[in-house]
Amino acid sequence: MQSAIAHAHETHGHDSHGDHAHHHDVSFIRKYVFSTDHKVIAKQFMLASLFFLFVGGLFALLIRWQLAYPGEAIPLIGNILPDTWVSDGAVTANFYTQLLTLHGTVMIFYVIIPLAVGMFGNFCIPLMIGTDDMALPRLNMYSFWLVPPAGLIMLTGFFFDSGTAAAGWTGYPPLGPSSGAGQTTWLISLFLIGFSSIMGATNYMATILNKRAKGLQMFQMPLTVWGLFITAILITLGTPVLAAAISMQLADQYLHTSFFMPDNLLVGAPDNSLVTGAFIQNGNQLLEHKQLLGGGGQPILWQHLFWFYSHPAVYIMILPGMGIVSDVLSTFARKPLYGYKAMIFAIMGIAFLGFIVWGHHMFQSGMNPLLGTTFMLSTIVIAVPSAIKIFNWLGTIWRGNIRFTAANMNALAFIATFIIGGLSGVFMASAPVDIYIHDTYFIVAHIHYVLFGGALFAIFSGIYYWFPKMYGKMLNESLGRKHFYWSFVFFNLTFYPMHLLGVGGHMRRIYNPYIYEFLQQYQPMNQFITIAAIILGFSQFILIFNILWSLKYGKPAPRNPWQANSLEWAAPAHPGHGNFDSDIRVYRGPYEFSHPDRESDFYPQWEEPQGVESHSHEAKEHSHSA
Amino acid sequence: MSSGLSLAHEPVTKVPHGKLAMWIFLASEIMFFTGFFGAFIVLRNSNLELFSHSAAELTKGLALLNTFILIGSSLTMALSILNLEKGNTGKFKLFLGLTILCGFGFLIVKTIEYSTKFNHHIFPWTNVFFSFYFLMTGFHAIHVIAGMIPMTYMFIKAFTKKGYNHPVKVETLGLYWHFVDLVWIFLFPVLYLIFPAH
Amino acid sequence: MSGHHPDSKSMFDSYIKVASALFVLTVLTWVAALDWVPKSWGEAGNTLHIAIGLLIAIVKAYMVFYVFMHLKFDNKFIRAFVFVPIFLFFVLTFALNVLGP
Amino acid sequence: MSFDFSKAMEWAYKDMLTFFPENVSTFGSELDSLFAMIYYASVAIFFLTYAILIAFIIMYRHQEGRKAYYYHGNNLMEFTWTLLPTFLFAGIGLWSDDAWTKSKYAYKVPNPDVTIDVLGYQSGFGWQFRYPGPDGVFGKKDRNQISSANPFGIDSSDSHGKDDLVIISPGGARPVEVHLPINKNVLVNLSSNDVLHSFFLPNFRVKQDAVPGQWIKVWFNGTKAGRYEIACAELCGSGHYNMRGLLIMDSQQDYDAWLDQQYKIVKPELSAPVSDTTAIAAATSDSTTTKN
Repeated sequence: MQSAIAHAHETHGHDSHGDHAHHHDVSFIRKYVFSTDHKVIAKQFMLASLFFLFVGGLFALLIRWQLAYPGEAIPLIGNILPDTWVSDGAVTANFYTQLLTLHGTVMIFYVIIPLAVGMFGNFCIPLMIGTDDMALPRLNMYSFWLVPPAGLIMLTGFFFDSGTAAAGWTGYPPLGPSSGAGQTTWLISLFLIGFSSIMGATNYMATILNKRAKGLQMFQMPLTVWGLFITAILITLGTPVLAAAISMQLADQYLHTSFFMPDNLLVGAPDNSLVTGAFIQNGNQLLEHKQLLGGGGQPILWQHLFWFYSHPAVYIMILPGMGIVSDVLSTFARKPLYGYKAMIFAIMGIAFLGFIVWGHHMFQSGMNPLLGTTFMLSTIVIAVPSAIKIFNWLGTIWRGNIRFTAANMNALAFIATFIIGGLSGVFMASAPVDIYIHDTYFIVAHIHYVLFGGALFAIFSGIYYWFPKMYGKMLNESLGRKHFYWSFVFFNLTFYPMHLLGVGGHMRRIYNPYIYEFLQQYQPMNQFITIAAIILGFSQFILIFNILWSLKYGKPAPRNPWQANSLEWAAPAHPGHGNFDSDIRVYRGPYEFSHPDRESDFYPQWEEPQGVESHSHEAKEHSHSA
Repeated sequence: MSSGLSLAHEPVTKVPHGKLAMWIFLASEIMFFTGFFGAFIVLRNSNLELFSHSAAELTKGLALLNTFILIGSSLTMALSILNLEKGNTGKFKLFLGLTILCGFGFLIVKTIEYSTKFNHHIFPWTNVFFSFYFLMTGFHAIHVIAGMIPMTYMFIKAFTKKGYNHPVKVETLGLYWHFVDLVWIFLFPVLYLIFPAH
Repeated sequence: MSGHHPDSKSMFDSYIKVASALFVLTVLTWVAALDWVPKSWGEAGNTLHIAIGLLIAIVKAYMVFYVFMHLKFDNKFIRAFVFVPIFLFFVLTFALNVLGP
Repeated sequence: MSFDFSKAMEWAYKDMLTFFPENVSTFGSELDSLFAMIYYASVAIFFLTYAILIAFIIMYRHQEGRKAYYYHGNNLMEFTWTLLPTFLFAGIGLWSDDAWTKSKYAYKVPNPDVTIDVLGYQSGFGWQFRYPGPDGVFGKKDRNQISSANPFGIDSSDSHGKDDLVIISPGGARPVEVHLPINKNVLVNLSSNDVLHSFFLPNFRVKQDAVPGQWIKVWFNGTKAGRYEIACAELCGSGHYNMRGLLIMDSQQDYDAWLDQQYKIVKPELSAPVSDTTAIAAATSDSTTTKN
């Protein structure tokens, strides 16, 4: 697997220019499919991820339908789905666990990470640091082209007789390794997408460190770039641990090893003849021939390794969003970002702490309670940098001159939802409170407030903000606002009540909650959530329609439609290969809005200072002392 | 550059892109093996007896031989870079060839080691220790192979008319190769040696 | 092009020196792992074996990093790519080893 | 499909804290008040930040000719809003640590009044309980003797194990029913032989994963007689939703009477615990047909 890296070296340094020389007569395939242009790759990431967003959203709606109307046929599609998935048009218990597994996996690994990191990382980094392309363009291309096969492998599981992975997106052993071929495809797929992430992240870091435009200091980079830079560090250091854990689980499945299996486990023989669903029918007979495993392993070991990656992964998903929101807010409030350096240190703090708090996912897992105390304290500390960020965003719009574009509305929605998501996180950080709400819908509400309300609104904001630079066309603002209003309202109606369900004790990943007497009263509430979720799902078509409509009929975008300061707006309206049509030199930080000495309310990074040199110098000093 | 712009200037850090990316990738590789070593330590502590007498069954002599081979290959790799930087292509080819040879030697010894294990009915599923042994040495061997592929490419290229004159690329590959050696430096005592032979 | 390498003669010398040291240390690891600790030491003898084995490995790793991989000559910030993962290694193994109840 | 809008909207009029199921354990009230404390603090912070956010959005909305205030921030403010949350969260942390020690450190309950073993199991999806029997002592456990006939791995050579009372699911959709006395410290040794489960007693604020290969101690002290549900909170396969059990909290007398009665019923089988493997097979095959 290193050969990809090794080959990519060929593209570095001096001969990377070779590509540019003949970019006029490249074939269609080289230009749009196997392109090394970071902007094309960003669009490819966007396209792939929007497809997976659709798929993952569909899974979510099927799950919701089952929770609202258990046993009732799914409307429209219920009767055309194959028998392995549904019975009498209603989702089976086995298919339900597959759906919840794949919903989580697809949304995290194939939607949020590729959108936040793959798409914005690729599009924004070279443009915002004022360079022509990534440090290693060909490596960048490989990193995208691992995604489609990985995604296909992930989805093929559905067509196996035994179904796809059904051990939750966390794939906890022994359930994971003891299930069938679906788990294998799941593991392989994660391994590939993880490798793609590492290749991408390596490239981002090399690009940011090495290819900044003349005069651009690290502490003059926009927050988006900072967010992506720290994210790349998290990916490089976290993902390989997951890769190691995945290899071990694969070995447990196919080499019959027992890294995660204790002695005398009465669980399915690792020859894949057994899937969890088939257990019941074979009953006792199976129990007997199951004692095949070598033993000596520990199930909790997987959880440690998994969360050692997956907790930082939460920040992998949210940090780029935080960066995007900072830029969008500052631009549309026409005001410098409040506390630029404090924001960067907060991101660094979150990233560092992110590596030492993973145990808070495991308070009830049976690890040493003493370790629980340690992890609780470190987790609670992580709330501080998050609070700093919120206050700084509020400080940014304070005394601003706020323009309510669709991009800015989504950015404001990000703050609004992140406040709720952050506050609900404090409940779980407190280990004793977590005893009760762990594995309930409270957690589901929290993760969706952070990842849908947080990451996805930030991504929407970024799409509205950078679409003009991506395609050279403006998105339709009024459709954008409609999309925002529908999404925001129904997002809250979908996920806020889940907190209440959680407090009511409603477990997550439950096929039919109404088996339990104490949950029967919550069926009307589940129905309400489902209807809100369906509307939320369908609201996203406004975005899709807007993109398609604007590509054809949208107004041509000017070079700098938002009158923003950062370097990407110095590029032509629809930049080609090589990005810029003039040399870029950077004179100041990215947030010089409403400078008192200037007529216009923005002062681009690339604009040469005129008149008194000392003024801009002073401004720069000022921004640094913050 | 087509348009005469100077956007692609000297690397800011003065470290070439590929080499910088390789270091970042190696950081990531350290974390990959961290996962294995961490798991190894945990399961070792809960299965001390088992690990102790299982380790006694490994062939230490072959591992020692392999350690020498890898250290030697690291040296030849370093020397080949040094010679290419000096423009000494003949010696460059000699040392690169030796490095490849060492890689093959390592793999052959590894194969002998594995087949002895199989003959003694020791497989990855025999017990947790051997699971670790096969998985960790297996991944290490995959890394060796992955390093040898571009190395062979460079070696063959060096014999063409144009020759191969990219010292930075060889240096970058060298970083990787030394890292593979480094992993072995830890695998050797951890798997083979530090269990006293009771 | 990468940092301030000393001239190739002294590089050659240090390569040879390091490689010889690595060979010697490997033999030393081997010798240290022999059963020379009196049985009566019990657990302490075990720990001693592990400590010596790992210590030698760390010294070897240091030499490979600093000389073969040029950390000694290259831009200092590259050291972060080594030290940060090593720090995380300790975090992970520390936490993992207080696993069970 | 039916949808009663007014019923579905009931949540909107209710305070979050009213959703808790009734608490019937000693430490439960402390966990609940900790939740309430964080909740009130969160609500306060929520209203504060939202008030500021909305006020700023309205006050500083775009107006022609207005220029925003050129200001890069202020270190004193940064310092303040770093420190304030730190104190708040440190307070929560300290209080939490106390409650955590009390509820989770089972070894701090050295002399439990009742000790039982609990196993989650996947073939049929349910719970297995083991009481020490009339001699009040559990038989030794031996992992090597675990089999489907002897899920607890009771050591056949230990005489204490002969009278151990094992209660398994009665089969069909009926949940397993066990009794425990009120106002007694109950210690549960929790494990599993197949996959992870999580022993969840909503009314007792107890939740603990059952991990194969590990016996984890959980404790609680029920304060009110009644019939409470046992749930599984960790995905354990497609029948995960179906792991319902019933825990009946009795007075000591009723509990003793029940124990006696159970012992009489199960006694013929006690010499070889759960030797009737067909019972398990029947139980497991029945439970596939679940009521909705």
